[in-house]
Amino acid sequence: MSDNVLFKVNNVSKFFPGTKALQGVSMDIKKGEIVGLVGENGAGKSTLLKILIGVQPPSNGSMEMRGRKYAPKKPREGNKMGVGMVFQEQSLVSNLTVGQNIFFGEEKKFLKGGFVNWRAMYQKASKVLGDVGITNIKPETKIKDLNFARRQMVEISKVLNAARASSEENSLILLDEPTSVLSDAEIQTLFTEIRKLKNEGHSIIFVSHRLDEIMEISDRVYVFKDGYRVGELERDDVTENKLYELMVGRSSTGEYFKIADQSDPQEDVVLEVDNIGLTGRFKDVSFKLHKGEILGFCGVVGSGKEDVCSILSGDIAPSRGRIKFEGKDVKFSEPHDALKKGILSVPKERREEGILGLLSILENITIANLDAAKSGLLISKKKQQEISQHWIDTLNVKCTDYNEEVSSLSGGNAQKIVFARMLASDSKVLILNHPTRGVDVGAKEEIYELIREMANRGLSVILLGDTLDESIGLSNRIIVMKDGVITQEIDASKNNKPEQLDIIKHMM
Amino acid sequence: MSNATDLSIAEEFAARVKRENQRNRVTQIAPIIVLLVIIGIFGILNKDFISGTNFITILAQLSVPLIVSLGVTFVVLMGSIDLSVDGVMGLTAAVVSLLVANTKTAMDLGLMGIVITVLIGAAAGFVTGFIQVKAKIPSFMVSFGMSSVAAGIALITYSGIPATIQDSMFRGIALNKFLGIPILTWIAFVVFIIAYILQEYTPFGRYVYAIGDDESIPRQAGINVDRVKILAFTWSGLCIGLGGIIGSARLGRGTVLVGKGNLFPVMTAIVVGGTALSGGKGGVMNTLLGALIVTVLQNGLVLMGVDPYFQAAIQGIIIIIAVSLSVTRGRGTIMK
Amino acid sequence: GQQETGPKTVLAGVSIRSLSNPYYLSVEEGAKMFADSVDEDTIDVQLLVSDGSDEKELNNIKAAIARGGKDTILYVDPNNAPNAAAIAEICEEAGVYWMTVWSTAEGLHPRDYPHYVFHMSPDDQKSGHDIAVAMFDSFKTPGKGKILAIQGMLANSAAINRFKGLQKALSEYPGVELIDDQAGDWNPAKALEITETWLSTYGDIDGIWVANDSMALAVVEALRAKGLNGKVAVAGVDGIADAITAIQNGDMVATVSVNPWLQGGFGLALPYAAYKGYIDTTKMTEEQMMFNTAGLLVSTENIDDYVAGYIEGRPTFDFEDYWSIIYKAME
Amino acid sequence: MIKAFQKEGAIRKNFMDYISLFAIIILVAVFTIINKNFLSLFNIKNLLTDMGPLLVMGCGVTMVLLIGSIDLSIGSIASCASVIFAITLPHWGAMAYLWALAFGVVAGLINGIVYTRVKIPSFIATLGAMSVWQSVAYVISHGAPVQINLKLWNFINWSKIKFGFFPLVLIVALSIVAICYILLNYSKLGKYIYAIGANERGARMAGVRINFTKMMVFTVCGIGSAGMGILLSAKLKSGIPTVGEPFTLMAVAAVALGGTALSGGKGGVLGTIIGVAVVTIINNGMQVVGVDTFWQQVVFGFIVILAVYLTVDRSSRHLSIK
Ligand SMILES: Nc1ncnc2c1ncn2[C@@H]1O[C@H](COP(=O)(O)OP(=O)(O)OP(=O)(O)O)[C@@H](O)[C@H]1O
Ligand SMILES: Nc1ncnc2c1ncn2[C@@H]1O[C@H](COP(=O)(O)OP(=O)(O)OP(=O)(O)O)[C@@H](O)[C@H]1O
Ligand SMILES: [Mg+2]
Ligand SMILES: [Mg+2]
Repeated sequence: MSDNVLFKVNNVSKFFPGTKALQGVSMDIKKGEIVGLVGENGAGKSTLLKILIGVQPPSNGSMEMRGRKYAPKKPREGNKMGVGMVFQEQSLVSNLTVGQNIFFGEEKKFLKGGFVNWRAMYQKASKVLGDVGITNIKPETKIKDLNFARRQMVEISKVLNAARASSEENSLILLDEPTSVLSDAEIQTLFTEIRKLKNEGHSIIFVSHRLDEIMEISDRVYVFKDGYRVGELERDDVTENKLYELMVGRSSTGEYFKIADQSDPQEDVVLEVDNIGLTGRFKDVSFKLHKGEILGFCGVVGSGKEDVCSILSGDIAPSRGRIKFEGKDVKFSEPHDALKKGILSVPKERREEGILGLLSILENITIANLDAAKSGLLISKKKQQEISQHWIDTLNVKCTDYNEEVSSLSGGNAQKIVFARMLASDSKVLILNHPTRGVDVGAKEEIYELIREMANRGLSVILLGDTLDESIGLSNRIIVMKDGVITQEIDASKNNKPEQLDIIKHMM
Repeated sequence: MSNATDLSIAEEFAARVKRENQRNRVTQIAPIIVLLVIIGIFGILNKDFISGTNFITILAQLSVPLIVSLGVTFVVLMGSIDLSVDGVMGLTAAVVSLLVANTKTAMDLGLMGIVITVLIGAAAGFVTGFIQVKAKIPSFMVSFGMSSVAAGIALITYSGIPATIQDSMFRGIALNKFLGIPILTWIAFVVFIIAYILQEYTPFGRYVYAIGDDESIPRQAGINVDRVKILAFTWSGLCIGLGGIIGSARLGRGTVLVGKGNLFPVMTAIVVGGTALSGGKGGVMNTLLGALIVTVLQNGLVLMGVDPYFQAAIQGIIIIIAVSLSVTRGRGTIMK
Repeated sequence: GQQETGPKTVLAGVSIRSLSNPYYLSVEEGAKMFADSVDEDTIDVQLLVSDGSDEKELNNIKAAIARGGKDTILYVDPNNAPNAAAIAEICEEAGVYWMTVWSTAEGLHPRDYPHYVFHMSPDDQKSGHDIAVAMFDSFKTPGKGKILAIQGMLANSAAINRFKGLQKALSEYPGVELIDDQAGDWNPAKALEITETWLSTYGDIDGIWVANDSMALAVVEALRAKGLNGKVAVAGVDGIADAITAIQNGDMVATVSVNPWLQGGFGLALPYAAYKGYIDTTKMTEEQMMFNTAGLLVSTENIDDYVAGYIEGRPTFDFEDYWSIIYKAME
Repeated sequence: MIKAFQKEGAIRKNFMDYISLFAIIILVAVFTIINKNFLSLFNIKNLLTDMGPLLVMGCGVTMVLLIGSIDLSIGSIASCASVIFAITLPHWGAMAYLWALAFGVVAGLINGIVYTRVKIPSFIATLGAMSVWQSVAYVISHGAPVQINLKLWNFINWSKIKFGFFPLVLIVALSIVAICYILLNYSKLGKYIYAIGANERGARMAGVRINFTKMMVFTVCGIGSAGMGILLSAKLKSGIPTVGEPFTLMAVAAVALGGTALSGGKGGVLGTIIGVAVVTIINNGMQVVGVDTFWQQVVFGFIVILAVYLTVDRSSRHLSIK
């Protein structure tokens, strides 16, 4: 049996000032096995993987790789011993090319007479990309010219290549939420690759908040909660409900999207969009958003829904068309103008656009509505604290207190902070761009409940769902876009929920 | 929806991409355009500006700022800054004058003296980089301190009365020509080629760009970021040192004043060429153009006898115009 | 005056602009010559360098007074003339005897401040004028030719006055034409570049007037690169050693030696005398309080005498006889 | 003041503040041991007075650094303001203060406009402005220092008033620090400043007024620089077209010494008091203990590096040190 074990984690703990991120975790990874890792935001998944690859050492405990002691001091050492990792946050150098990124840190292999032979490197890179089924990305392209999904594919092929190259023997590949920015088609490609690796005898640890993915791909699932390993399920035992119960500590209420609570929108039109367009991105987009309505936008990457979002949030100006807010024409030159009217968004890219990482939770939550924290002319720290505490409690944010820097929160908890900011802003129209990306199921449920509650209170929501399910479950109405134009408007009222296929056929 | 609309969005997209590419191309060549426009204007206003003699003069004047800014470029590419230019140039100018044949000391090390002094420059850069990395102090502050320390040491080495250089080989760097071009210009070209190779054909060059883009990524990838940083500062110090040496060869005296007032022209050359201070963008090619712009501008203003009161203002405005043409401002670009 | 209570350590602050011009080191040398000549007290010479900043000069002086207390005397070369007014206030308040060289604030007079002992100045305008004249006379056709000029730092008193001297000389010599002038900021490297550029366009100039010797030497180097040294006349001010050598070699034609040793030595001798109570500053005559010191024009004519007296040997002074310098200066 | 420090602890760790103060204590102790006169009443007065101008300039610079930008025109704005003050004083009397400050507003605003509208890095926008204002200072002063006539000294004599050993100049400077402190910590503008410094893109998406805030920040910095020019004029009794030049890098260095991150988002004006104090103490102390002039620059450089080692804020692991 022990012959079959590739990697062992013995009683590993990790303590940060004020946080016990991991407590006495042990696991075995067998050769040629895909292990799923699930847990709430901040449960310690990323922390564990970072210890495995060597970004940080464990506070206690030990690890073994192929029966030998394994204690990498840096990721390079981990790589050499046959461990590779795709990080949760992007880790490609955006001003270098795809090829240079794939062999980043490995340039020595291409040295010829002291100089790097770029041509050889790009040829090799082409092959590496081809191996993973990527043929439409040129290795000479700079990363910054690729969209996020493509970057992710490059990243994955890079790690797969590194792991394969490291040794003839079986290696271990760590994937921290690799699918959160991928489209369904890309996810399927990825899964095919993962299975191929498995068949070659490599092992994979796979982290995701999408339980269906976990169930689809994993041979075994470890469940984490508050730094403890609270469960281990074999493939055949895994059900969504079991996972949920272990992760959250209570059983799912079943009614995931709270459809029962969905109310019908009111008559009043809050936002009226008349024939707006953005040159080269989309055109002829018109719709009305009613008070209390949740309006979903669906479409594949490049369909233009993101750009509609950017225009409504004031980030870019439309090249044509008009926007009316509460009956009056409005023009936004920056998101601040939109916020003044009462429109605010939860942006898609958390690290780049969402959090103010250097600042405390308190500042992050109150920044969009400082007037609410004023007492007289000045901003009152006390009020800021009250507001923050309220949202920390409401959204169940895992943190030491409101003075903690947001950059030290786990991915999902940081997302909750962005959400809290939006909720605290007293806006009338909320633009939710992938609001639950990287958020664990428990928190998702809370967020769904909040969205419902807000809609019922008369707020209007524009939703770009993280999944199609989410869009269907939450929206009153769905607009489908394809190649820059609206292809269909679909009713999604309480008793009239469309099937996924009904939407997909207008997307493709 | 009709096929026509689909097509037109696609067409629009293509047109847009084309326009953006055009604009990008313009920003990329903006420094060249600016340079040509400046040359054109000076050429029209003063017939002596475009002449063989002045061409040689500009090449000679270009050398020191070019060499120094080629060094500092690597530091800027990492998003750091090197303010030690004035001090370290002063130091090497003073030291080299005492090591080659001179009126103050009995030394006569010739070429060896130059090599030692170049190493002193590199050592100063090394120390700056080392302290920045190990003590985790912003390079702005370390190099600010280093400039002061180096200038102080320079004064101490010659105790205030500068040496006059008597080594004719050393003076030859400034006084002699090879193929009609001053030797110091050849040196600058060699440094340029080395810098270009460093940037384009070595892992070091890639790491410098990566650090400028986002330091945490190469760190995570297991690159020894600290070592790369120290190396970049060492290279910077080496070039600054060489600049000081050539400055003193030109002047024939080893005074700390050789370094004075070089920092801002050097930084201007780097930035006007299109290298971003935030790091990760630009490079030695840009710096070559930037150094040319700065040198030509300075040369032309003096040549035309522009009132010294106004020279600064004219330079300032041209710098702003030049950079405003060469800066890329994509959606969501952040200007610091 | 001060009561004598046995030997003390007296702090002699010498406030100057920079260490990068050797002229100032000769001033310090003169100050030390004076310090060595005093037996009653120990005199501790401290250089205060302003690096061209009026504010730093003021702060340095205050710090020096904090160090030496009432036992401080000061030699002040004001970074800019008006700064003397601010220094006057501070020294008066602190009860510290001081003096100024080169420039003093307009309307400021030693008579109005008991502790402001005196002001002496080589006449900058005269220096600028004299080297110009010496240069003009050295031309192939004396008094006829084209010249260029490199000024000091813009806005700096000495630079302004020396340039005024040049303009005066030009008005006396209508045959000489000033083609262009630029600011060299007292920086030799800058002077070098300016000259190089000039040489691309002005082929047939006869002379370059330069506001100080450090820059003049750089101008010589720029000429040397074109083989023009010795052919184009160069003149500067300060009389630093290398400039003297350049005159000997024929690379330069003139400089003005302002006798920095005398400045530094006597500059301190009088404030010290006042501090000791040997003189009563309120009873000094107008000439004793404010006078010009004669600069010594060094040119090819008198270079050998100068070398013998000032370079190979150092001048000697009798610092006890402080009045003599004044009357010598009046000559 | 200590209390105020603790309040800022939300942003900076308390511990760090004490470490910064520690740097001052070490410096003072060393200088005093070498020469007890360092702590004489006279010299304490010197230290406190000398801090004033740099502190006023430092306040504006702090804000600029907090948004992650830089202003290199501060020195020449100060020079220009100093000349404007000295030139207008004879004609306008006390109004001269307003003219000089108004110039600061205009100069700062222009920086802000060029920076945000032309969309070029602040380093360049202000580098250009530095040259332009330097020229303007030369031109309006006709290239010579403008002395303030003795008869007009009554307009500037307030700068010599002291309450005991506490100079009025410093009180003015500290009031400005206090205003900036309130602005930074208890106003929208201040919150926006920190947000922009922490993550400009994120701040924009959160509805922070980016361009307006930047413009205000540069305007404040312009006012502070002009204020410094005026204080220098009052101190030196003249308007000097080069007076601000040495302060360009010095002010940035002093603010950074005070723990404000050059990359923005971290720090504050209270730290700037410490930074300015450190710089002032080093410069003054070296003279008071009589460090050999040839060694002064060396010693200065060393102490600056040492002091910044003690004061720099490394509390955030996400603050990359560039
Ligand atoms: N360097 C650090 N310093 C302090 N606390 C940290 C650090 N890294 C992680 N933490 C904390 O450790 C806990 C576990 O974080 P981790 O990133 O492992 O969560 P996760 O399971 O990956 O969550 P998510 O699904 O949201 O990504 C969190 O409370 C986080 O705030
Ligand atoms: N034709 C195109 N070629 C390249 N990039 C494009 C194209 N169209 C859009 N993009 C870029 O791709 C990114 C995503 O586009 P879009 O707004 O359609 O995403 P999306 O459909 O919301 O993606 P997701 O499925 O992740 O939600 C944007 O940054 C956009 O600028
Ligand atoms: Mg995670
Ligand atoms: Mg008197």
